[in-house]
Amino acid sequence: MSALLETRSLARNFGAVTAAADIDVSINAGEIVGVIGSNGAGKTTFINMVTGYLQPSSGDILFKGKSIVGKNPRQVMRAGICRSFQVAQLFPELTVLDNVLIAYGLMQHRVLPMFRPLATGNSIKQAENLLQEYGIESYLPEKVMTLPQGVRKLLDIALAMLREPEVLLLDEPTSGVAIDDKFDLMDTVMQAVRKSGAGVLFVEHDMEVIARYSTRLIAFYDGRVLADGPVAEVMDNEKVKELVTGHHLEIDYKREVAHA
Amino acid sequence: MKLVIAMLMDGVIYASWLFIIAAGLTLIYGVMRILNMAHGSFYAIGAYSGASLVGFYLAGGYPPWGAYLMLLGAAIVSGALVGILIERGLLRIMYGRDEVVMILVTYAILLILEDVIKLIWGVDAYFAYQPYTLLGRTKMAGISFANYDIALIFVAASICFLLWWGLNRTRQGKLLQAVIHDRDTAAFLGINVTKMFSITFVIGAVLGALAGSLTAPGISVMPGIGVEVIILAFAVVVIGGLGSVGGALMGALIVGLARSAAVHLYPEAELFVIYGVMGLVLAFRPQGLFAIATARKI
Amino acid sequence: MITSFVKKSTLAGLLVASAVAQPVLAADEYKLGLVTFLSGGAAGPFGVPAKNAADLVLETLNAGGLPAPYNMKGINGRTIKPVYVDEAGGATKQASELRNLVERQGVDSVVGYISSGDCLAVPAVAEELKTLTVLFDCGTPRVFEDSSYQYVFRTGPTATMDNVAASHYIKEMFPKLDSVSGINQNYSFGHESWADFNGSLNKLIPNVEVTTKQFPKIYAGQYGAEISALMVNSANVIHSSFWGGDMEAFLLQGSARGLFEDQTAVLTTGESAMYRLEGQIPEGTILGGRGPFGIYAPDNALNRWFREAYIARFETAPTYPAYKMVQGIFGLKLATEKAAEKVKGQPTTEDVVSAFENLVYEGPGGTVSMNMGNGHQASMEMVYGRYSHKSGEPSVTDVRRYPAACVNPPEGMSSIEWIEKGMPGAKCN
Amino acid sequence: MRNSTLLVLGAGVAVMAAGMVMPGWLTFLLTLALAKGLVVMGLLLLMKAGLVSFGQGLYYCLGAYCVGVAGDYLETQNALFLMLIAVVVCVALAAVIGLLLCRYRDIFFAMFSMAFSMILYGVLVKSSAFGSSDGFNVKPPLLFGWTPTGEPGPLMAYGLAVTAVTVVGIFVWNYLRSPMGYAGEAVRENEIRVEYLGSSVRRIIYIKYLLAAAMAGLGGGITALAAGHIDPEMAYWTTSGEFVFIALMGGTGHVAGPVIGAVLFELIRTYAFQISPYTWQMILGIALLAIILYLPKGVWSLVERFTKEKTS
Repeated sequence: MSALLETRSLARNFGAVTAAADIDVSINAGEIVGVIGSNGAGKTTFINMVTGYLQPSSGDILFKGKSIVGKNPRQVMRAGICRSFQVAQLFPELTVLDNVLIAYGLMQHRVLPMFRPLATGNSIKQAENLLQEYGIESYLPEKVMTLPQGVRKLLDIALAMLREPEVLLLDEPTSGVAIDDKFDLMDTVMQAVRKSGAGVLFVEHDMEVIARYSTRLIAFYDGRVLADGPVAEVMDNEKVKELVTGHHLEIDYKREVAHA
Repeated sequence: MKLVIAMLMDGVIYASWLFIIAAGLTLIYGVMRILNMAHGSFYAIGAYSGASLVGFYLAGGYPPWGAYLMLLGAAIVSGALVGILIERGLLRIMYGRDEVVMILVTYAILLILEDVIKLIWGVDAYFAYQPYTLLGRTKMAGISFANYDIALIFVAASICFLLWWGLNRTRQGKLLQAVIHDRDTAAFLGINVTKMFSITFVIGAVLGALAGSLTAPGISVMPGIGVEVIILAFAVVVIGGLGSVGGALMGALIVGLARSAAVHLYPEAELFVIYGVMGLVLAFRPQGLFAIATARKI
Repeated sequence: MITSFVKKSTLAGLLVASAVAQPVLAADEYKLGLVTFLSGGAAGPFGVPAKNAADLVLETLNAGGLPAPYNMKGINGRTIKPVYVDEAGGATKQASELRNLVERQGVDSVVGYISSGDCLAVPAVAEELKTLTVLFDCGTPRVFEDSSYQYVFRTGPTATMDNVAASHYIKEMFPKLDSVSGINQNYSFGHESWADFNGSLNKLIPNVEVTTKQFPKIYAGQYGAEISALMVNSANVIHSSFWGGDMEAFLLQGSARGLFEDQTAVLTTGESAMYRLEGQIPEGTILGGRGPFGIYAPDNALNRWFREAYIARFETAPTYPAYKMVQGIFGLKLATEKAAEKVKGQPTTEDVVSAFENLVYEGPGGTVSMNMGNGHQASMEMVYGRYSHKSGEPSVTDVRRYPAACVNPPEGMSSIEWIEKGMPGAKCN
Repeated sequence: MRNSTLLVLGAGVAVMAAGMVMPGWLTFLLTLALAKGLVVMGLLLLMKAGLVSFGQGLYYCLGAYCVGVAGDYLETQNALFLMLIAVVVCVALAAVIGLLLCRYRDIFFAMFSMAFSMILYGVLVKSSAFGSSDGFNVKPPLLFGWTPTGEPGPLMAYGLAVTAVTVVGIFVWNYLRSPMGYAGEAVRENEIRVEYLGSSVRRIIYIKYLLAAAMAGLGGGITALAAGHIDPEMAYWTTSGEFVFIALMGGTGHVAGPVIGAVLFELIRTYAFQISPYTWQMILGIALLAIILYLPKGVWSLVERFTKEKTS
């Protein structure tokens, strides 16, 4: 069976700098793949390439067996691959409600209507339901710029999930989130994801989070895939220990896996 | 040959003039992110104070070479005075507003200063042509050029060098570069950004006034001269890349040479050439030639 | 929503109410709207000299201190109260301001307009409001060639004669003329001036080569490249209709580079710089004054009075815009008083209009004949001379006077057509 | 929403009726102000998307010249027909220029749009057939040969302006509430998010640019018919700057902002002209500074403040 999303020898250079090289990764439906790697290892570059924000220098990206190289983010989105961002990409001067309404509005119409109002009884109800699902309905009238990081991240992911993607790429979902809130956030997200059955790839620095939620782990180093496999196996990989996680940072991941 | 020399000389002289005007504008934009329309007024104030001071001076029967010092002095005093007044009195309470709002603020200042100039100097023309004619002229390939204009090339080069040296070889300049690069981080690192703003604005205003006072000897100084140069200066800095002194130099050279080529080869195009060049540059380099990079992380 | 509208309309209502309130008029006052440039580049050379002249003449008129036939107090015995408006802002703005003058300020008539664009735009409004409007300075012949008006008069001659007379003058001064070049501002006045000059010169002296024609932007101030182009493409005569600061800057920059040492400039408005730049104008430069004004004005009682009074008050000699302003006010005064005499009382605007048509009168610049444009457009003689500073005082030599019939098209023919046909019917002596 | 539309219509009729009793100068001033208001409404759409055009004079002038030239060549004074031509031509030009401009943002968008309007200015100044910088006269408007007073006069143009502002106002009011309208704010706030929601930022900007051009062309057309004279000054950068000035003065928070801003601007300017012919620029400058300082969201925010106090 071919994978849902698959990259073949994907590479990207910025001038003389190689940001990614020879990346072969695949994601299947229902899988939750964690991605680790130090800063500059090529994780975000990878997500940017898959979603069409950056064009790869060489290599191929197959989604359901078809190449999606050369498509722009809009087309990739519509095909069924959505993403969240390391820094939540929202409309900061607008309220949470407006953010969601706009998201629905832009998503539902290819040609945006000019005469029909965006905010109707139905669309507001729809927005409220979405926010309820992510447990942030109390922030509805607030301006996004006043929200705590965690809520922004959740809203960002919620917007990514609007289109019910088949593949979801999460770029450091817990970065900037208070330590006490990270599991709550991840639980909420994973609940929504499992309901949809999407394949998930998530970049994360926090090993606890990785260990608790991922079903497979990929380690990036210097723009290449260092290791790819079951979580425990990758964590035990000597090279990963040396170059990515670092010996001194060893944690009791086995306990975390058990817990999950 | 005659034509080529004339074209080059005219282009470079015009470029020098443009650069002196544009340097202050681009410096202020780089540091403060204010596209200062009142720069035209600084130019006009410099021209008026230069012309009237030279008039006073020569009427007193002092040695004529001193008139050049008068031009310089008038520019520094009037530019610094107006610069401090406007920065302290008005801009300081406006910092942090949207860039477009700041353009309108400086437009309002321009409107006010235009009438203030009229109240101080009236509407009659002022002349200070003695410094212009005093230096004589030089013949190149059969065409005479005013030595004053040739001297302007060296003045522009000196200003360019001084700005480069000031920004790259002095402590204050390096701090200023830090502000240009990233205002927030610079403030976080303990650089007194407000003080930097004041210094920059005054330097910019003095440069604007200097452009005016150096131009005064060759023209008839009268109402409205400031408004005419703003758009020219804008075009130059946009072509060069907003906020870049090197860019302003390149922009001035491109506009100067293009304009002189048009005048000599196809005079009908004179009015379009500046906008044509601007359009062409922007079409291929949307941020101008030397844009200050602003990376966006997602 | 509803309350917002109530508030909004109350606010608007207040604004309207305060705007509608009109000042009370004194019965024996003649309110005269005066429109000239008070800001921008045309204020110094044109607007303010014209305003100064108006101030001087109106005060003297109100005191009854002028020689005959202008010795009646004010206009027809009514004290003149001037209302000044800045001409800046463009033609649409001026059309709007003319309405304000008439309907809000209640002026009896208007004298004004320097810019040709304004002179083309305001007549329609003047006609609609049935208000006597005297254009005093603008030059384009199109005003009465494109349309005809009842309430609009122009007491200043058109710019056509400046350039046709310049051709005549050059023909006389340069018997061996074989090339000309031109530098004119890139706007209507500049284009028309060059076209009239070049067109008429071609008819007078066939096969004159045009070495270069430059059209720099108006108010550009820097003419280095243009001067080089004029040097590279050297000609016997350089024609320029530059005015004000542009003309002065061109003179300064050109002289400093020796442009005028082997080429002679014809400056159609050069007279206005004679005193300001006396040391800087090259000997022999051909200067025009847009009519018999300034140094070219005839030696009559009105001119002597005007010159002396103007110099005494403003410490500088009056230039042509000042003369033309006086001429406009005089025409209006005379027509009004002539009409009053005819109807034996206060004349209506229509009475004044019919008295103004085809009026011939004397001003400080000599005879003004309203004999073009169905009696609404003045014609005058045109004068050229060459600058000389040999006596230590700025003066002109080789003065030639061209009668109005020599340098203006006959009634009913447009300037362009007239020049194209080789200036038929011109009566030069 | 239906109610408010009716209310706007009612206000339009009331303003139109007021034209019958107003002095002529005020009618004329309001006509020009409303025409400018139309241009600024278009600018408002762009400004909501974070784009400030310093070149709306391009379409303002083009619309006016379309009306003038078409009126002359086709020998018609039919206002509706001429205004339609103005709008169509402006949209057609915007369709070409917009393709290029929608790639630019911030000051570059402003300067590039200004460059285009200055090129039109240059072309017109060079065109002696159109009267060069002096421009030419335009015949007063008729409506299929009919005018309200029986003879052509300012009232007809006033009626056109009020109608146009009412219709366009209702459109813009609804537009700003539609997904397309909100998309503008979304673009201003975060283009990346808009793209990742599946919408094309360029297409959104492009459509707004076309709409703004149409409104500017309409405003220019009405100005030509009302003033009876057009010249290239309408494309000069100062005219475009004036529109931005009016937009900030009125406020971009509501569709009424541009109209109020334009009327206020014209009133301030004409009274400054009258009270102080020497220093009217200073008065204008001080008024602008005062508004930026004390009413950063424009004069409309005063109305909002009023109504909020009332309702709370």
